[in-house]
Amino acid sequence: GSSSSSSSPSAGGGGGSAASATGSIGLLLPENTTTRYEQFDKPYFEAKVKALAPNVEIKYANAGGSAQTQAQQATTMINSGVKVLVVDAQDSAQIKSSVEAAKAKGIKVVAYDRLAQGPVNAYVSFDNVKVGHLQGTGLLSVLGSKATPSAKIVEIDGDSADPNAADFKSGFQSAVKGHVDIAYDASGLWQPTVAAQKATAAINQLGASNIAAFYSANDGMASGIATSMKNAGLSHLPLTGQDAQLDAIQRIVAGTQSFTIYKAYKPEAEAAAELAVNMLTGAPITSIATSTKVNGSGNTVSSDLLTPVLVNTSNIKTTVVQDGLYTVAQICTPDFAAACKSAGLS
Amino acid sequence: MEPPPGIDPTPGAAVAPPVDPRLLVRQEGLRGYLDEFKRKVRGGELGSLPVVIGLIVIWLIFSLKNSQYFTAANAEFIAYYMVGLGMLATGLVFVLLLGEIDLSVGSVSGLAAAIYAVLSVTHHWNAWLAVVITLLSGMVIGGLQGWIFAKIGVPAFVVTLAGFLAWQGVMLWLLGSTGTINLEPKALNALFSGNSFFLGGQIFGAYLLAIIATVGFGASLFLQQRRRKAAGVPSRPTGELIARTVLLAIPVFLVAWILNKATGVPNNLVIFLALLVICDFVLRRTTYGRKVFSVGGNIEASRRAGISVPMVRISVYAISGTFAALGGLAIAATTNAAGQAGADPNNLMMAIAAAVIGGTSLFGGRGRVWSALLGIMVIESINAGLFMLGLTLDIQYMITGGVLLAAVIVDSLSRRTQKSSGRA
Amino acid sequence: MEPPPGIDPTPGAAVAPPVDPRLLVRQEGLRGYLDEFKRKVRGGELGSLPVVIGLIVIWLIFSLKNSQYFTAANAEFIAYYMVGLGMLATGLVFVLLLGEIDLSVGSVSGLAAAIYAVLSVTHHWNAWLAVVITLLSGMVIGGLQGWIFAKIGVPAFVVTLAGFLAWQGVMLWLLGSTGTINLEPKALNALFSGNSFFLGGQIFGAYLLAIIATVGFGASLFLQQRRRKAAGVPSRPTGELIARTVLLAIPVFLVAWILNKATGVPNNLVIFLALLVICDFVLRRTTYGRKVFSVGGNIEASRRAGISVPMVRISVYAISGTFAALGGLAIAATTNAAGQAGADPNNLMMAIAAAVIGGTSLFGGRGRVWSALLGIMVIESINAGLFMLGLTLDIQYMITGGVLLAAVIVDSLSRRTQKSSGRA
Amino acid sequence: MTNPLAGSYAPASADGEPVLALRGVSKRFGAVQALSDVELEVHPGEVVALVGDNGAGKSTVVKAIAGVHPIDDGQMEWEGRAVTVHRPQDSQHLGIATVYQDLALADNLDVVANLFLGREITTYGTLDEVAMEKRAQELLDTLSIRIPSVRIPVASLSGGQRQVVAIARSLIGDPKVVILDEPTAALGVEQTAQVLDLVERLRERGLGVILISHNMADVSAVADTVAVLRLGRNNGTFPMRGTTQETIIAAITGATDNAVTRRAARTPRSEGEV
Amino acid sequence: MTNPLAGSYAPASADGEPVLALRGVSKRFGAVQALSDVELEVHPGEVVALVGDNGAGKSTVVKAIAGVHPIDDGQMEWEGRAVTVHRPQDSQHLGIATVYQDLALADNLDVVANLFLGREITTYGTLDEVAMEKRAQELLDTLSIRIPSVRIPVASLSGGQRQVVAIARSLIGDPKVVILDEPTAALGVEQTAQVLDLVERLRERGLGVILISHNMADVSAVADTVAVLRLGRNNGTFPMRGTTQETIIAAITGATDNAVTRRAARTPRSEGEV
Ligand SMILES: Nc1ncnc2c1ncn2[C@@H]1O[C@H](COP(=O)(O)OP(=O)(O)OP(=O)(O)O)[C@@H](O)[C@H]1O
Ligand SMILES: Nc1ncnc2c1ncn2[C@@H]1O[C@H](COP(=O)(O)OP(=O)(O)OP(=O)(O)O)[C@@H](O)[C@H]1O
Ligand SMILES: [Mg+2]
Ligand SMILES: [Mg+2]
Repeated sequence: GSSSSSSSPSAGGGGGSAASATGSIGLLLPENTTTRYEQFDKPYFEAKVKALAPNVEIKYANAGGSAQTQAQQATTMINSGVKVLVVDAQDSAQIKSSVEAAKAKGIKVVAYDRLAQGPVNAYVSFDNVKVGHLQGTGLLSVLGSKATPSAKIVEIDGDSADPNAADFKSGFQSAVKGHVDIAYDASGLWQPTVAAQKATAAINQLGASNIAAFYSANDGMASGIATSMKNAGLSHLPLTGQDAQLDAIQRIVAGTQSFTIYKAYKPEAEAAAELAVNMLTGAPITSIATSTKVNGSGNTVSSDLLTPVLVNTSNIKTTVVQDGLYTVAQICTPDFAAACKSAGLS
Repeated sequence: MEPPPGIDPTPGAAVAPPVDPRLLVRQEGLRGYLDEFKRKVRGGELGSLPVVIGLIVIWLIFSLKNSQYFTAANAEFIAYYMVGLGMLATGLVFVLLLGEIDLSVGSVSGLAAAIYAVLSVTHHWNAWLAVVITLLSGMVIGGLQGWIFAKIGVPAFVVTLAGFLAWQGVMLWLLGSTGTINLEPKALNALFSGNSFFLGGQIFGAYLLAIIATVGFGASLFLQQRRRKAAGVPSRPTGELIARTVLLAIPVFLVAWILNKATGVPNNLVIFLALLVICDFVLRRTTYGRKVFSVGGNIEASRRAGISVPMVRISVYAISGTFAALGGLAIAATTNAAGQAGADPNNLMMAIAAAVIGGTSLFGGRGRVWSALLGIMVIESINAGLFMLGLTLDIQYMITGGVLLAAVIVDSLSRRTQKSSGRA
Repeated sequence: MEPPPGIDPTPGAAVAPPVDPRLLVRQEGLRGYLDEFKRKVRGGELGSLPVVIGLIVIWLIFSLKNSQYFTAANAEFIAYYMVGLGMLATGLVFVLLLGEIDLSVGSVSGLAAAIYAVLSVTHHWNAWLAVVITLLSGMVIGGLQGWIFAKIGVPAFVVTLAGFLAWQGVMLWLLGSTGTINLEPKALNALFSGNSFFLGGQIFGAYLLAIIATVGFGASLFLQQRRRKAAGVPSRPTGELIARTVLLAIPVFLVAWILNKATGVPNNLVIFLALLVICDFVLRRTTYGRKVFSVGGNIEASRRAGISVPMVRISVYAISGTFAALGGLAIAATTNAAGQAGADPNNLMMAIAAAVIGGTSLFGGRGRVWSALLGIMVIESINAGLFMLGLTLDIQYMITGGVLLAAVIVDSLSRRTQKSSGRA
Repeated sequence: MTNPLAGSYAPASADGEPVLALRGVSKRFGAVQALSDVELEVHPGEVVALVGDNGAGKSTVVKAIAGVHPIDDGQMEWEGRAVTVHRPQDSQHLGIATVYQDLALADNLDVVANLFLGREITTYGTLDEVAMEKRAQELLDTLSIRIPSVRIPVASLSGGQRQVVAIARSLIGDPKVVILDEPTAALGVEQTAQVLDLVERLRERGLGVILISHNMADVSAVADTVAVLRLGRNNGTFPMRGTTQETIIAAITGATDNAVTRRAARTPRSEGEV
Repeated sequence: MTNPLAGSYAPASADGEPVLALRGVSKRFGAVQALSDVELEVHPGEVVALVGDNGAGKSTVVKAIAGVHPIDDGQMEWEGRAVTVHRPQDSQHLGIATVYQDLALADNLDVVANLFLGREITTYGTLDEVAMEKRAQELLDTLSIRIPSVRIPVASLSGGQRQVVAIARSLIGDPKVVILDEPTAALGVEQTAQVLDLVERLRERGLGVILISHNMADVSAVADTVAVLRLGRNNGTFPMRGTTQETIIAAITGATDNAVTRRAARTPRSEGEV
């Protein structure tokens, strides 16, 4: 009965090969204001599942930034009989009751990107503290000999209401503390306009000639900070970023941003897909989820923690271009053509 | 029941004919009803008709799209999840009747959940005490906003917009570093939780509720008729009363039957309906309700009639705040947690939409609390269908937005028609 | 200038004394001014006084806190960054004069930046053409919202709340996969960018602007006085005219001097000021402006006076949309990029706050475009100080929120006083 | 409800074609039939008084002519041609100036701005405040009204002062027909006399005037023709000359025995003494 | 601007203490001194007519008594005691019922709800709609007004119908003083007669009545005393009996030569003929 998608429990019966597995997997993603979820995570996940188990049905829902909606979507999926639930929680604590409800019905749960609370079976993500740390070490290496304890750094963090922002900040500071002087530290609210104004205010406050480098928690804010640096004639100073946005790659090519941190969506989505298919078929997951993490409700979860990559002029081609995130044509618009050439992109 | 003393201006003067010959009186029988119905539709007095039709259309469409839609389990889903937002919408109906708006309900509901969580979980207070404190906080918050509006004169729109931002801030601060707090199934939270049903879900329970509703409604109609006849003022014919009672009984027993097929009547729905009955009574049959309508109609007239406009305003905002807090507890019970996402701005939008879809005017002085129930049923029916279909978010937004827009346009157009035919 | 034909009702009838003896006339000289000033303050007609005082207090406080605050570089900072939001606020002044609100300006500004970026960068259109298309889009969007409000009758609050959500969605869809788009310093974007100054920042430039402003203002005052004297209607004494001109000249030349000490007058400020002068003229000296005020005062009266109320409403929302688009371009120029964060809801709040702080009433029919300038100066002065101090967010919110609240309360109280003394 | 007292139509100035005429006009508000088959004619140089009980439909007639409430049925004729009037602009363009019973003035604007609203005097496209202020002062002076200042917002005027501003408004522009809906209701004795003088001057200049009033003394002082409405229907049109007040009152109330006659019989003092 | 014609004060029913008195009341609106040192007395069973030109301050006096606009200076006395009235409630609690010139009715409520607004009849705490409807119908019948239905929203009533509803409102409750600000301005002849009858019945029942009117015939028909305001100041108080209308009009306009007398001289027709 491999062709009938409506046939049920028998499919789960131990060790059947993935190619003939049936049943359904639910994918719950948190929001759609950032393009990544619907543009990368969802298609990569679906493609991988299709490749592994062509007869498995995927149910998808996006919570649009609301934890309540996500709870209702989880209920709908549990009611509709999914076998595995892959959840990128909008609120990693609030999802707990949904995770428990799933477990009560014998549904396995994979926490995706954010570590959900409750009896979760597996977890796939990047390590946020590591991201911050990588930004720090990256900045130190760009500064090179200028990285002295008196070198003044302007730090623009993310929105403090976002718990990830605190991870980035602590990772970054653990890397640079003692090596440089963080002379100005404020939240840019993930807003380029706010970040730009705060950078200008910092320049006015500290004096343009006294600043050695700028830290931006992500690429969005870096666009604003780069403009303020340009207005103050400081374009040559180091500037960090994160997310490997197209505009950031272009700035890196043009030399107005030093590097960005690339958290590849593809390996993350594919790891989650493999975990889900293995759970559906009853295959072991230990080959994928090699480490463990303890979540907020005290459950120990087998985890697959991926490593982020620092992208600068030297490896654009081998990272974002190779992964199909952007084409060279997209990056090298006429305005960046010259810079591209000298950076060896063509 | 004694009439007020007053001055009797009777002596002398011929009594004018009591009825104006220009008033187009209704014919007897069915034909008269149809004529009047046509006239009302043309005049824009649509009542709940568009919503009810809309609801049926929505159910039909989703049933065609998805075989799982027209099931008892899904009815249970709708009945359960609509309550939280429905409570926010109920509070908003009071505010809309004043012709004002309360943009803070979403934030207040989030804050209330946080207050309850902090008191009962973090500080281990008695759960019922925590509930009382939470509802009081909602009342005080609403009352404070009402006070700034009524006494200082800052437009309600601005006060509650500030509240929208500020209470969210207070909530974040309360939840502090821990972020979301998971709740324990105690007190009101247990009643609101997804597996608490009236009389433990016994079949008897649902029908008991249906009987109470039908008998209560019918009895009040006949009582009123008798009193009007006794006093010699115009009253409705008996046939109409029977028809009305039957028209209520049909959906009520249908719902009871369907919910019984699933797990029974959720307790949160029972509480919600009880509150609606109380609010309806307060608005239509007490002097307080009359004051709310009159302030919504003409502030200066109310003031000159000796009504304390500030008190009405403050109390209405306090009611709205209390319902927001109650709704916040109900919403928190659906996820068993109070978190930063509690103050979801969408909740505000949906609650306003529910009230307006249900037929309460944005222009003040016209509406009923039942519109909160009708409107939220529409919204939750759409949600349930969209969740099942697994559509992308933009399409979901488009559909929900489209329904909201349609509702508001119907409200506005019917008001315009009414105005041009002299009813508003 | 010919008087309308009309009917001359003159023949017969004794001419009543033209002035009412109960009108408390102002005494001559300084004493008269002081008396009138006291009366106005008591009557709540405060004008720009509270803002100006507030601005000075803010500057003093921050200067005490931070030695870098009272510098030419910081003045330049304020002058440059206030322009984008100031433009949003200018458009909002028109809407507020109607007694309505436009909640969509933040989203429209974000969308406009996205449209410009996609056209000029992604599709390589001519930059000026892209600017024109962008502004037209803003106009059409605003006009569309105005149309739904004016013609269908959906409350403006609801229409623009829907726009607030919808245009943000359109923006996300436009930016699509690439997310943020870097802009190139071309066309208007070059003029709006942070290193473009009037006459290239020459010292001469700033003083030229100051002279134009002072002479223009003084000349118009004297011209008016002459015309009124010639026609025999009451006019202001020459002393007052001189005093007013001097009162304008002092701050204008001071600002010119300070900005010259830094890098000159930012071009975006010059454009902003020019637009303010034009808008002020349109509102105060044309029939269109008169219509805006009259619709803001009494819709039915305007309609009966033959004014097409829908046209006024649609055009005002189109103006607001155009200014939102222009403001969006100005904001995008400060970061040289159009991104998903463009539709920041805070922009909306700040723009409303600016208009109200500057003295435009939320109740319609009262206000001037200059309030956008004054209000945004207050907000940006606070921002500059807070950013320098690098305070935590909650404190920033509290301070900004407190100033907004104070402004709104002053507006409401002064309106109340005015009402009770019969001025509103 | 035919009235035996209703006279047949006889225009006071029968110089041919009426400038404005209503033919069989009906208007319904929800469940109320406010006007049924109403006929009305106004000739140039004629003052037609439109009288009737409260709620008879007089203001509804005015609003129908002025385009505030479009009519359901029937026809409006202007100088012999059938016209449709949907909006206030339409009637203004024909040359009809209207003073409404429920005056509508923009409270936030000053007296000058209200007087010229929609018809501002401009020079080179900009408002000519000086010319408007001058003319406003002149207009108000001739109507004997004392207003603290023409630059005061209308919100701060008394009921009568507002009424006079509204009347003055109707004289700006160059109307051919002026409609006054209870113009003197809020006015003092002196102002009332001025308005009646004004109506006579309008007649002398050949304008058609429709005057609505409950005051029989005013009506008989200036009207040429009296049209009576009763419960939304015509109840007779009388030439003023040769018709007694009693006849008109009987047509208004629908009976010769009414509260007015009873009161008159009971209280002789109101005639005598003063 | 003292008036040589102003008579000295002589209450019509000099039976001791007035029920309501104003002593030296002043009120200022912005730059306008609307009232200066106004004195007014009403005795039980007395009808005081308050007359004056447009903008004289009559409505301001009413609103001051009713607590709509609190007074700046001076004193209000109620049955001999000084009282302060800040809000409409205060004056209602004293026993003052007021009909305002700018009527204020809640347009969305029906006639019954408006009549009883703020004084609803209740049984066991719930509204007794039946009793209210019955009483409303009775009240309106005695005032000779035809209203399509007492359950119709007030928005759809004519000017005069609204006026009558407002007058009927003042009769609910048990006032000791009734203030009527131009109650008959919008009324038809029959309704006016009924209202005048009503005023007389109120007097017979021992209530104090303040009647504001521009209509000298009405004033002379029912008033016992006439108080004249001119430009915000008292300009004489006259007993009705023995004072001619000319005297009063002269006090109102401030001169014997005014538009009224001129008009009277010019147009004999207004007296004769009809
Ligand atoms: N906007 C409206 N909506 C509904 N009914 C209305 C409306 N305007 C008037 N009516 C009804 O139409 C009838 C006629 O009203 P109208 O205002 O024309 O009377 P009127 O003759 O002007 O009376 P008055 O002398 O009192 O001003 C009334 O019965 C009133 O109830
Ligand atoms: N709310 C107000 N604000 C400012 N001025 C006012 C206000 N109300 C009245 N006034 C002024 O006070 C004066 C007296 O007004 P009031 O309404 O008392 O006159 P009135 O005697 O009732 O006149 P009318 O016979 O026209 O009704 C007028 O000059 C008017 O301009
Ligand atoms: Mg009328
Ligand atoms: Mg008055």
